[in-house]
Amino acid sequence: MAKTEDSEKKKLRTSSLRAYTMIGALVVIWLFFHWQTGSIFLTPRNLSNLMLQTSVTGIIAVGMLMVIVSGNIDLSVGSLLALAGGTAALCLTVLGLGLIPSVLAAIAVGVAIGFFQGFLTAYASIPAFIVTLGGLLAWRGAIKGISKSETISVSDPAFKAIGQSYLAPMGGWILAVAAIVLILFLAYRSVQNQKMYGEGDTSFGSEMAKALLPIAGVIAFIYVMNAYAGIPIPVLIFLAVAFFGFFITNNTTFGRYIYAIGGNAEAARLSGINNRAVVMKVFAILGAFTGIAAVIYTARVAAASPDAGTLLELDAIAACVIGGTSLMGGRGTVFGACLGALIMASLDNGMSLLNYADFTQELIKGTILVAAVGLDMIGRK
Amino acid sequence: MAKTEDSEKKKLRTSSLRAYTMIGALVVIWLFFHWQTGSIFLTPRNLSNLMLQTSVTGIIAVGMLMVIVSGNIDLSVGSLLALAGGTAALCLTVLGLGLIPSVLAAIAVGVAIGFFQGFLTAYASIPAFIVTLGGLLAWRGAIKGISKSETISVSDPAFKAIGQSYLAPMGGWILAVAAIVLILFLAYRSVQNQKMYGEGDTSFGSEMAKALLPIAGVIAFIYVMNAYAGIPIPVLIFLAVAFFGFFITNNTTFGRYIYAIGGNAEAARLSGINNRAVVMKVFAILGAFTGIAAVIYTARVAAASPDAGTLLELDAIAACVIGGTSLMGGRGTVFGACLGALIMASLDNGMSLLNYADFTQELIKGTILVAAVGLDMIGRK
Amino acid sequence: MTPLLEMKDITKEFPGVKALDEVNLDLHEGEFHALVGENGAGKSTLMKVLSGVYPYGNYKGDILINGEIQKFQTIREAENAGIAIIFQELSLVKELTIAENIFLGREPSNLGVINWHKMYQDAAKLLKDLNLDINPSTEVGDLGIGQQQLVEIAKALSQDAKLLVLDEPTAALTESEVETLFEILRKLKDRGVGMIYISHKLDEVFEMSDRITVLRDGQTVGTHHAAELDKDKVISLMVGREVGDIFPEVSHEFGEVAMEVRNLTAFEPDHPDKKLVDNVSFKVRKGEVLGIAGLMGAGRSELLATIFGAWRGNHSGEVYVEGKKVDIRSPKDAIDVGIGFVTEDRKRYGLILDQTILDNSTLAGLKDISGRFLTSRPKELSATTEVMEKLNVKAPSAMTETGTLSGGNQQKVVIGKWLLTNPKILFLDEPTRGIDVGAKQEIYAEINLLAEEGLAIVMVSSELPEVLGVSDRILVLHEGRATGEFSKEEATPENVMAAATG
Amino acid sequence: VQAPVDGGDGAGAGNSDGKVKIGFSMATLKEERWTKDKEAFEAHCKKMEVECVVTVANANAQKQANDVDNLLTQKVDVLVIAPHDSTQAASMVNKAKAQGIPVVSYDRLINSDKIDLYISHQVPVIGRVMAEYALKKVPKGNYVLVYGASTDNNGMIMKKEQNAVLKDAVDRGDIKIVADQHAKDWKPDEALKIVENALTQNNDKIDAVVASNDGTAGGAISALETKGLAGKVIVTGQDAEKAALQRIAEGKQSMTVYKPITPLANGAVEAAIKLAKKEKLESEEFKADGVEKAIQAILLEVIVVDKENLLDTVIKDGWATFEDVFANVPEDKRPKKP
Ligand SMILES: Nc1ncnc2c1ncn2[C@@H]1O[C@H](COP(=O)(O)OP(=O)(O)OP(=O)(O)O)[C@@H](O)[C@H]1O
Ligand SMILES: Nc1ncnc2c1ncn2[C@@H]1O[C@H](COP(=O)(O)OP(=O)(O)OP(=O)(O)O)[C@@H](O)[C@H]1O
Ligand SMILES: [Mg+2]
Ligand SMILES: [Mg+2]
Repeated sequence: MAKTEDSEKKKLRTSSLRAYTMIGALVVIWLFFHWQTGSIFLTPRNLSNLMLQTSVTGIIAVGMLMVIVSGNIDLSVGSLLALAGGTAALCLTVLGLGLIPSVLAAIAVGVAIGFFQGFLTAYASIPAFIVTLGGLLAWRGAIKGISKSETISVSDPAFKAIGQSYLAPMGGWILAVAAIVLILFLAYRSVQNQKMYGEGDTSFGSEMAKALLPIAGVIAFIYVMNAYAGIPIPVLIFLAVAFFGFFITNNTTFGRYIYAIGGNAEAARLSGINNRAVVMKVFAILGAFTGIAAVIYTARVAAASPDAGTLLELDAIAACVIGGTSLMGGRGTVFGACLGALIMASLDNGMSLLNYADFTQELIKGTILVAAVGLDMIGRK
Repeated sequence: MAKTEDSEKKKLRTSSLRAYTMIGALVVIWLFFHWQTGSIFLTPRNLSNLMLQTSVTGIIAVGMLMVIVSGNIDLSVGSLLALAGGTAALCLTVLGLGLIPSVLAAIAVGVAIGFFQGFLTAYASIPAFIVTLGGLLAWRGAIKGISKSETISVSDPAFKAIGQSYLAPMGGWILAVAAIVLILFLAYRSVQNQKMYGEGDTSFGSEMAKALLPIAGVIAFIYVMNAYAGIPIPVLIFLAVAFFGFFITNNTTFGRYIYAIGGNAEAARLSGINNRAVVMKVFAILGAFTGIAAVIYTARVAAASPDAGTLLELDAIAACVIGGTSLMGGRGTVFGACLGALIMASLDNGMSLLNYADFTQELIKGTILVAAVGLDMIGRK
Repeated sequence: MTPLLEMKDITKEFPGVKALDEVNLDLHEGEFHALVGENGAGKSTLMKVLSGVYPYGNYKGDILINGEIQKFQTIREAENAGIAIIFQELSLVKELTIAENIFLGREPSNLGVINWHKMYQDAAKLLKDLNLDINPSTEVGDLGIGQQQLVEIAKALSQDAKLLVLDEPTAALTESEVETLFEILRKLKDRGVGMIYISHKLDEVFEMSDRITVLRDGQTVGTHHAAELDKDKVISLMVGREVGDIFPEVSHEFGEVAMEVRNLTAFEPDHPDKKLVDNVSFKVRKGEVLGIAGLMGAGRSELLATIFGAWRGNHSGEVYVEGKKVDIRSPKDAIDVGIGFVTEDRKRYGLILDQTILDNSTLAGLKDISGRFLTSRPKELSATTEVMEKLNVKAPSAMTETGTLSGGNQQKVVIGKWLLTNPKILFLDEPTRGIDVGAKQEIYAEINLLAEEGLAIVMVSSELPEVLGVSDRILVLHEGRATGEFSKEEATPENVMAAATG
Repeated sequence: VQAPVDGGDGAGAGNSDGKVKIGFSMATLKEERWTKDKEAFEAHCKKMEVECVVTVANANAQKQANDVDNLLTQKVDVLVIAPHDSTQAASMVNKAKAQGIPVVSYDRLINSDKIDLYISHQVPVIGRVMAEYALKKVPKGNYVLVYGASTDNNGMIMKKEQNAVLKDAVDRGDIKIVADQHAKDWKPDEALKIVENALTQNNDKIDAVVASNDGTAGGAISALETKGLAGKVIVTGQDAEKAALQRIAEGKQSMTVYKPITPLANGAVEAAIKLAKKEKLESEEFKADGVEKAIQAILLEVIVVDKENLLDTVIKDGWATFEDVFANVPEDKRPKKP
């Protein structure tokens, strides 16, 4: 099966092309800022900040990716974030509930609204754009009404820790070991599988060699994070969400159905897929992620303000598109979406370090956004 | 050809179905507000205001419709409006140019940026979403930079008149006569054409009878507007833009190409259509309309502020979608887009008259948006 | 013995159309049952009723499997009852790989986690059975239409169904592929699988069938043992009248050279060094029908697309129209010099499915029909009705959406679109794919008529009898190179096939 | 043609029922204080037995113009405008005046000499006191300025004033402005990122953060907290939001600018009634930049609130309760409840 192996690689190559260009763009952006900021940008401390500043958008981008791949869109995430964050804060302060119930309440709000919007989209056939545009207005109105437009400050230290604390370096290394074991196990299982299904010519060694790059990545990441203060908890949550999203989209039947529905809804239906149920669940997943992001957001600023998260939907969608997601549905990767979120956060962080005037920041961000995707299009030709 | 005639009517019927549901929704909304506001809503004065409040979004919605039908989207209109409005104000105040050059400058900015964004979308194949998301950031940054984030006030009375004055009642009636003559002429030509191309069984009388409804509409409209102060100039411009858009989409080869490209870009290309040129021009048209809307916007408030038009893109897109435009491209009418804009403005106007709290307004607007389209979907099943 | 399947008095209406009117059909284990009829007779609709696309309650009548009444609400339920179907309209997800498409909805998985290795392995086996030498991890969007059809077949075969429905599975296949398919079907038959087979290729029908059911205008004309029938009888049952020789016997008067192509070479867009068309030259005269034969992937479509200015990859070569060198950079240029191009995949490249016949028909020639800037509904309508009558398009009116037409009628709309550009040279790429005999005959007659009117016609076809029957001259391509040119007299199935296989 | 002047029934003392009808066009309810404005305004209208109609424009000048049109349609007798955009609001004033309706500019100055009254805590003063407070506490050191939204005129006014106050010290080299950026839409998380990045940039050597309101101050303090710097760095604010007062009690935030809302709202209502009835006002002349002629104004004091005077200001006024303000301070560390 050498041939299969070969063109599997080729397939990997073309589909990863965009990811490579984007990694290239990221490296260029990073080096440029490092040079311009007088070697501050690439210090562990700033990288830690950068990851922290990526996490909220990143978490939502992962969920948004699935929604977009399924051929839909969600404009309500910003407002939903405010509502879910407000819910958590109210549970903690006014209702006096504990940490866990409050966090769960925020996620429950996200899931419930996700299901609701998904239901309207999938079963009532109202275009997602309209449903979630309505949501953008309504959930913002709801949180303003509930909170009387007041910012609710949160003082519970355990809750604030979700946004503001770090995993002790030791914990980081334990995680690293766990991740490496997982990578090796997957590589081993892949070899086993190939043996079992008769593709025996992949040697154990070559498969292990392929695992080296991710292992090096894990070690470098933990090393850098620990060089400052350990992995920030929001980043840890972001990584968990990204891993979950990656697993769902790549290794589950549910994930395949998302792509199939986005690619050709009729064909998916004719293959016996229950399109509506899948779409509804995808919205619910995004809702859950938004709830998680809301908790982090609220914990980070130690307050839930009713205007939290405005324009977040555009950031999340942009992250997906920069990462190669097609707005027509059917195409896109979690890795790309995360990369897109990181690129956007890098621009914000770098320009803020350089203390650029805000109009310059907007001009540059707009230009780079277009240029990055533009270069990528040229590269693909 | 009685048969063709028949099913032409049928086809017309199904395609107008959405328009009818939406007109129904509009009537319900109007009656409800009239009842709730203690008979203020349907007074000539408020209807005049309502039309005035529809005009800016309406003008942009007409251009947005074409962009969406061609399978694209434009998120930058809000920022572009601020930039074009700022340009006009600067031309008037700082550069001391006259009225006409300033207005033309605003439109020129719109057209130039429209061409530019259209070029990037069509020729560099960068998704319109990204190009115009970049624009959303960049043009806002540009006007902030140019104006140093300050609001530029305009005192030129002629310029302000564009946004604030009314056509004398006599002018309204002259227009009405012109419109009626046009309608009758079209009806006459339609009969002539049908005779010439061998479909002789449509009588002159029946064709004229069909013209009665629009004629009645024209008279009622002018009557109501004149009962207050005459047609507001912005409304006049909006009507002209809508008519232009209607004509383009229905009666020109260019319009047909827009629908063809949105319906099946590959088939359109193979039919000899220069997709790229058409798409670029469509963006330029939207740019021109945005320039016009910017002039009106600036003239109405007699000042250009750098935060003018935020979220306008969502309003314009929502107007199109409420009016039955498919975001996948290929489907939508100018009439529907205008109706959508009117529905949204009616909600804002009515709830503002009712003195609803802002969060209630958002909740209700969101709900009605979804409900209106939802009912329509059920109606179509 | 109870039959495997009985469909009793099936009636199905669409708004304004009674697609099926008390149709009956039965099928036994191990039987190969052909379903034939004109375009729009209701064959596909009947099979959609069977497979749960139109759920129970949406049609009248009963479906019995092994004597038990079935009430399918979803496609999945029909699948569970052992029914697998290959839809006429390709229903694959272009963004997914071959393997993903084959197993879509039925992935080998454990608690929702996919076993990729097993999936690709099984897919590779299925493709091997079909003699298809492509990697299962290729994206379906990268495949030609023929290969896509084979994937669709693999998808149905993978279900191990006891009842297999094949709705025009061979429309885009070459003869050797059809042979492979039939080998497999014979094996299935031996295993007791019942098959319903829809095709417009009557030779195939007779090669395989035990019984044949003929539909006309939504009604069952009759079910007969294949042995009781012959081709002419089937045709007259389908069409309701006697149909003579389907290929017109005319010899054309040739005029001067309408188009000459010299040294045309075209490269694949993604692999700038791979030649899809390799140094091809030919001439076609006014009033002449030039057939282009070859196997799938021979580069015939690319040849036409390149001349027409529609090829995205690199290319070189010269094109002369009426003796003058022309520089064609886009389809628009091609249309301007008088070339029309009836493309092969009508859904992808030919039609805007949610627009009307009128909108589609006038699209390419819009500026000639109605004027440079303004459109004129009446002019367009008269042009469209004229061409609809000429090609005998069966549709309620010119305002019918093309998406609701039967395949054959859709094809005619595409041809009509190009006739309305008043071309001097007309390219036809697989012009009769999926079209019934009656309509085929009409299209052949039309080709003939156009040639007599002085058009130069270049026709690509994978159906050998068609190329031999219609062409005045035949050019054969093999892997992008011209490997033979035969006049009508010289051409035999044997020497054309020999040239096509290199 | 201009809009008709059908002011006859609008101006003067009241509608058919003789009750004065006040229209109050607000720009936003986004910050907590504006909710208080609205409540106080409505409460006082009720007390004075006048009708009032309040609209909120969601920080959108176009919507505010529409709101004013709609208020005029409802035939209010007097218009109170808290403008989103001071310059754009001038056209609203023109429109109202053309119909004979008097206009009060509420809290934020409308750049028009046609207004009948300007009642306000002055925005420029607010900007100034923040910077002065910081300068007093930290005469030498590294400053971070977190401005409000660059699209918000008031944010821009405060920015100008803050820089004017700090200019000398900057020129002398006593203080160094290490970062000055706008928090987009006044969002706390934007402020958080700005301060995070500034800390990184300067290796935690930051002595003062001049934040233009309490929301952004909160964001800034979150950033300081993770570095254990909350309380060590001077942080200013504005609005005396509950959360900010709590932070002041805890010692994390240094000050906030308290603008007593009740006098403002009450004063506006009473002045509006007088204007509607064409009675004389007690006000002073005021000349502002950007307005040609002097206008009538009632200017209210703003109060700097810090840990020292919490009890004597906000709590004494009943703006916030003792329990709320000291909620996060352990019982034994609280001052005595008055
Ligand atoms: N979704 C639909 N809506 C309306 N009419 C339809 C629809 N699907 C099919 N029809 C009509 O039903 C009739 C039968 O169509 P069907 O597709 O079953 O024909 P067919 O026998 O398969 O033809 P072909 O050989 O061209 O595939 C046709 O008149 C067709 O126009
Ligand atoms: N869009 C595409 N992307 C990549 N490869 C393609 C594409 N279209 C066609 N090909 C490849 O180009 C080659 C020739 O195409 P094609 O099959 O259309 O040739 P053909 O001679 O016209 O055959 P036929 O018309 O019978 O299918 C094939 O190998 C096919 O897989
Ligand atoms: Mg069929
Ligand atoms: Mg081909």
